[in-house]
Amino acid sequence: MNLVELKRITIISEALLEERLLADIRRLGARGYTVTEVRGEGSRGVRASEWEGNNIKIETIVAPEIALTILAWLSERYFVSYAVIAYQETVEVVRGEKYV
Amino acid sequence: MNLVELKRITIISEALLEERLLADIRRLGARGYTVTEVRGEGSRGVRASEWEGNNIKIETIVAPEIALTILAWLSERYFVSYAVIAYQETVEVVRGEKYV
Amino acid sequence: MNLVELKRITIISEALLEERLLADIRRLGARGYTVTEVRGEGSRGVRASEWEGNNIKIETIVAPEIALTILAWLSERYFVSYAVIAYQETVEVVRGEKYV
Amino acid sequence: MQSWDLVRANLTSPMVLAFVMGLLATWLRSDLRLPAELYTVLSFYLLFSLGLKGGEELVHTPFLMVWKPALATLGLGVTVPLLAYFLLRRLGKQSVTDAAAIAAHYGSVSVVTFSAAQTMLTMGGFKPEGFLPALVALLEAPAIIVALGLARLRTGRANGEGVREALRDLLTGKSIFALVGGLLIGVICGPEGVKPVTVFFFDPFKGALTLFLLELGMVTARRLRDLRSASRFLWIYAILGPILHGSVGVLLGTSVGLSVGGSAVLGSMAASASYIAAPAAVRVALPDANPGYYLGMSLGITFPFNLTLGIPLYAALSLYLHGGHG
Amino acid sequence: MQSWDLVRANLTSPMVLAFVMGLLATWLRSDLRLPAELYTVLSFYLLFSLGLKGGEELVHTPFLMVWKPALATLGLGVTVPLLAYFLLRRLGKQSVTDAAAIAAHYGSVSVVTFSAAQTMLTMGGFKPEGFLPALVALLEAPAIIVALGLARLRTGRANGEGVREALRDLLTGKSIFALVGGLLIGVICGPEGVKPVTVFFFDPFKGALTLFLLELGMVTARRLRDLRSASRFLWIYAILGPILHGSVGVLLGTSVGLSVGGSAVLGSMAASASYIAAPAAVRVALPDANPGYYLGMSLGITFPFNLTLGIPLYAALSLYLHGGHG
Amino acid sequence: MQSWDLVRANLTSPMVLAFVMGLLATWLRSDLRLPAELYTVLSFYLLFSLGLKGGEELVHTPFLMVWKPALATLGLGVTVPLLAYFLLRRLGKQSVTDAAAIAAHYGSVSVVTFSAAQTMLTMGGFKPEGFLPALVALLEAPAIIVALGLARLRTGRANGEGVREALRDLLTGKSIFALVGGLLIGVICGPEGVKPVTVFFFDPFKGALTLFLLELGMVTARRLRDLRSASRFLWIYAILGPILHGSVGVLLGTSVGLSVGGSAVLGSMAASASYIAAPAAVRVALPDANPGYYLGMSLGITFPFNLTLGIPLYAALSLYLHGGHG
Ligand SMILES: Nc1ncnc2c1ncn2[C@@H]1O[C@H](COP(=O)(O)O)[C@@H](O)[C@H]1O
Ligand SMILES: Nc1ncnc2c1ncn2[C@@H]1O[C@H](COP(=O)(O)O)[C@@H](O)[C@H]1O
Ligand SMILES: Nc1ncnc2c1ncn2[C@@H]1O[C@H](COP(=O)(O)O)[C@@H](O)[C@H]1O
Ligand code: NA
Ligand code: NA
Ligand code: NA
Repeated sequence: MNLVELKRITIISEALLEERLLADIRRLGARGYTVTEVRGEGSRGVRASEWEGNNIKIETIVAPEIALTILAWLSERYFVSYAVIAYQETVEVVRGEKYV
Repeated sequence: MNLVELKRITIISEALLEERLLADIRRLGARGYTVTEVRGEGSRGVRASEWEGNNIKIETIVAPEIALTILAWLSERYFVSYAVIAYQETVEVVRGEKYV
Repeated sequence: MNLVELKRITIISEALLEERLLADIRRLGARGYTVTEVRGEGSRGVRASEWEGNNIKIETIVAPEIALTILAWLSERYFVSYAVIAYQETVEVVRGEKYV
Repeated sequence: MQSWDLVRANLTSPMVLAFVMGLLATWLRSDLRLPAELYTVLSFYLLFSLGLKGGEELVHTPFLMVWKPALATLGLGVTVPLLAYFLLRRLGKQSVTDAAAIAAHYGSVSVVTFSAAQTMLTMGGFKPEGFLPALVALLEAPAIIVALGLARLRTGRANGEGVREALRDLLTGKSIFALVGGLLIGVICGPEGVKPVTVFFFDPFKGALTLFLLELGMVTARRLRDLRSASRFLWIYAILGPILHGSVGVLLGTSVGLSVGGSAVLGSMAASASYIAAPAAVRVALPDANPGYYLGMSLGITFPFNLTLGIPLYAALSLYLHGGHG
Repeated sequence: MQSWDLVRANLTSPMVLAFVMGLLATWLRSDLRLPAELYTVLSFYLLFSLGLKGGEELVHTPFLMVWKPALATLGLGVTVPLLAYFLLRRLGKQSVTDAAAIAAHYGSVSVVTFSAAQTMLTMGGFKPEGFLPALVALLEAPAIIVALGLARLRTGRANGEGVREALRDLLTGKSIFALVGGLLIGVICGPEGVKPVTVFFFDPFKGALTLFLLELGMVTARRLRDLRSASRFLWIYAILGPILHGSVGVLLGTSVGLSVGGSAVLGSMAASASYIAAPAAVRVALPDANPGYYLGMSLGITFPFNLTLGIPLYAALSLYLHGGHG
Repeated sequence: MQSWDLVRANLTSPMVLAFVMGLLATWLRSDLRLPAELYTVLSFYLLFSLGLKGGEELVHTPFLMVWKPALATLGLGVTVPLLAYFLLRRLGKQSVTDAAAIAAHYGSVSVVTFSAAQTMLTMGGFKPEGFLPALVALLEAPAIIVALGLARLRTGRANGEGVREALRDLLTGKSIFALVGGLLIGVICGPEGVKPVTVFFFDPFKGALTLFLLELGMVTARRLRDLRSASRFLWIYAILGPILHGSVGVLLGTSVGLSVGGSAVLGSMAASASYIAAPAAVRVALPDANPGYYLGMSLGITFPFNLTLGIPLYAALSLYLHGGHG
């Protein structure tokens, strides 16, 4: 078994942005992603849906360079107007080659 | 884009404690949180709800000092009587200033 | 309060495998686990359920040696035929002794 | 014999059979699952519908008919937990916290047992009084308050903060809220106002209860496992306790003038153990009590016992006390 | 007086009371929760059933009867957002983006307000024309398009890409899709074809609406908080706006020959503010507009106002304009 | 011509149109979504209700009338997968695992196709025998067992452990469990006992089926994409296969004395391909078979084909074999 060090990006955002965010991360090089329905509160707390706190969490495992590209894009494109938070971590992935 | 190193705390507990836990972490300095509905089993496995395994996962991103305060409080206040587990990790957050 | 460094394994797989995977990780030494319903897409994308993208995420906190055993077993047993991804991270767990 | 007929009718009703099917689904490890969301929706639906029906009937019930049964119900809510606590401490040698926790459950009421009793008695030809759902609302909270108070008196453990929180949560708790909300709407709207929504809230009630019992069967089967470590006394109390409390309920009901059906249903209420409101309150106020005991007993043993044999038993007793006739 | 009767009948209907119960559940911090999935299912059910019923009735409505009300509806969809935008800018001193965002909501339509109006008028003896759901489908989109267009004209901020995306999403949006899908199926199947499914889609409608309003009450209470930072003008507009738009709607409906009930429902549609289609479109096309304002106003104030006092008001006006008789 | 009438009636039924609406929702990229929980609840509801109805009718069906059709059904469960496997291997040049996997699906049965067939035949005036749901329960498992056995014989790949697990899961699988559970409850309660729950389980059935088909339409549209990489033979088999298997079913049904409706429904059952039980079993026992093929074929092509053209075709054949009359 080989473990490869990769980055896991986590994006938490209002549910409305899901399709857009997925399209963006795919375009920027992600080969897969996982979405979880979550709810939460933050500093802004605005949400354009009847259901307050109805968020999604997107996780994607990518190579470190791609991680930086994605985070930079998110920061520039979404952070001003939307309720979005994003961070990265290092993970050791089984058969990690296939995600690069 | 600037990435800031912060701590992400994860708390998994029986669903009943949600409101209390959120009030506590807010009081101790967290500026936001994200909740996911999960299910699980552990060493004790007791649960005071018809639906066994009906847990919640609370994630909050905070400064390292606050992380320690929160973990200490949880350990003292909840670990004896309730089904709770908690851990922290280091994450690199986009525009991390706003969570501190 | 004492924090213990342990490994958190995350497994994302088609929902069909849940029972099997849980039985396996328990047999290999995990003392608890948490399951989240998620959805996602990957490189293969095949899924033997009407509901495409209906996945589960299993998280388990274990000692480092056990983490390696589990990851090796997953890699050998499931990676060829099923839609599975797995990775590990280091986490600092409150009262971590009880998970070892 | 009439009470055997009731048992048989009971055991071959879709409701009880659906419950058994749920048990089997878990025991045979079927992958049949009904979503937790359905459980939430159905339990709200049942409570709200019950309240609505009760409220609508309460409108044209003279107050004189209601006040005695209401007092009797409050009496049950105080007596039963004291009785249970006493027996669990003396005969059962349980700790204060566990005894109080279990007493809270047996003093309070299970709405599904109530619904099943009401449905079965009606189907058996002994229609209970229409205002009974209002009594359910009265029976839910007092026992929990009494039991938590007891625990607080005897130990310092049920700490003030926890008890206060638990009580506040209790009175706005989802089951009381749904039931009382329905009741008030029923009272305000009256039979005429409620008519447009009867197709939705009244007609499918028995079917919805059947589906709910199926799901509850699956939940119950899983809960039974928690009793592994319980003493034999607790197993026994989970069956003899209900018979005792139920008999007190039937007696009291009969003595305040309720009909055969009404007394049997009041008995079933007294016999039943809460598994929604009480566990939530107890978990908060008495965190050291073992949930495996109180939930395992009330959901794993007492509920199925009442559903199958208990209700016909209380009906037979009520029939006997009323001189053998409806 | 007849309109007071309407108000009273309205305020004591299970629908309105369920909404109030939902508000209270949140305000009293009850732990009563209904799953978001129920909300999704019920809102689809209501829209689809409405469409189906409307489609079935449209089949035997002569085209001559429909075209004028249809034009009037389109007229409302263009006039109301322009009017609202103008007032919000001039009198309200709102920014271009906020004014356009709010105008989009008030120009569009709330399907639940529509359903409530239709149900209440029918129960009050003024059955509206059967084809009105088709008009709802016509009223949903135009105002949003007009308002986004306005914002684009006045600033560069509603950038082309966003607006285009929002419009594409709008026309295949879930509420239009469900309503128009139901309409088409109703038209194709006709009354005979639809008959086997009426037990499911028509009979429980009012009950399902009641349950939905209960859930919406909980959502509304949470939304009201978002208005804390809004100027007083917005609070006022959230009540006077609907009265103004509603009156225009009743007038227009009467003038194109709709019945008392039909005109009152068209008025309620005009008075209502969208909280499903509009927020989604506006969030995408005008991300800088404050959702706290547009959602807080439409869901937190205007919706409850219309549900309780607005609908009887438009009904009274319609009755007056029709010479006081049905 | 009578069979054209059936096709037309079929294509303009709310059920088929709702399915088409679901397809369109996905193809037009609407954001209409119905929660997966609804899908779970509805599929349980349909299976359980079918079983209950079948059980209730089975009570007063003489055993003599049932045993021949039951044997015929078991015969279909063995013959169809063998036939399908043979054709897929010889003409289709498929791998052993893929051929066995697909054969398992076509040999088993789709309960929704069955329900649709039963509903449509009843609406067309050819009420099928009431005990048919019992046959559905008989047809579900055997084909899967036969196909997995075949794969095990021909390769070592379907390893013993996997096959054994798959079989155990199969017999307690959710669809068999729900259907057989309903059947048994129906048999035990009988028509009288079931009566209180008919409002819930029988009356809304067609409407619930319509809603389920809408949701299934959305799922189907997504599944079709998986067939991109499939050979042309598989596309063709997904249409000609059902016609072949369906004809065998109609013939067999007619020869064992089923009515026009009954034979047509048995034909539809034979023609249908499982997409709940079979995929779960096959995925576990034959992990190397391509789910894109077996699910894409059964859900993406065969199901819509049967729903629209297949059922009328088998009905026409049945009518012809019965001498043109009901
Ligand atoms: N400090 C935090 N920790 C965890 N999740 C957060 C935090 N802050 C915000 N979030 C999540 O991000 C969403 C949007 O945050 P905001 O834009 O600050 O309203 C919230 O609804 C939360 O789910
Ligand atoms: N080792 C573990 N790894 C992941 N989750 C765990 C672990 N142990 C416990 N949990 C989660 O924490 C909850 C409470 O654990 P316990 O108090 O041990 O019953 C469980 O239901 C699981 O969801
Ligand atoms: N790069 C990735 N990042 C996050 N999740 C992934 C990634 N690749 C695959 N997944 C998840 O793993 C599941 C199976 O992946 P696959 O076997 O590649 O189809 C997907 O449905 C996703 O939920
Ligand atoms: Na009791
Ligand atoms: Na409007
Ligand atoms: Na078949």
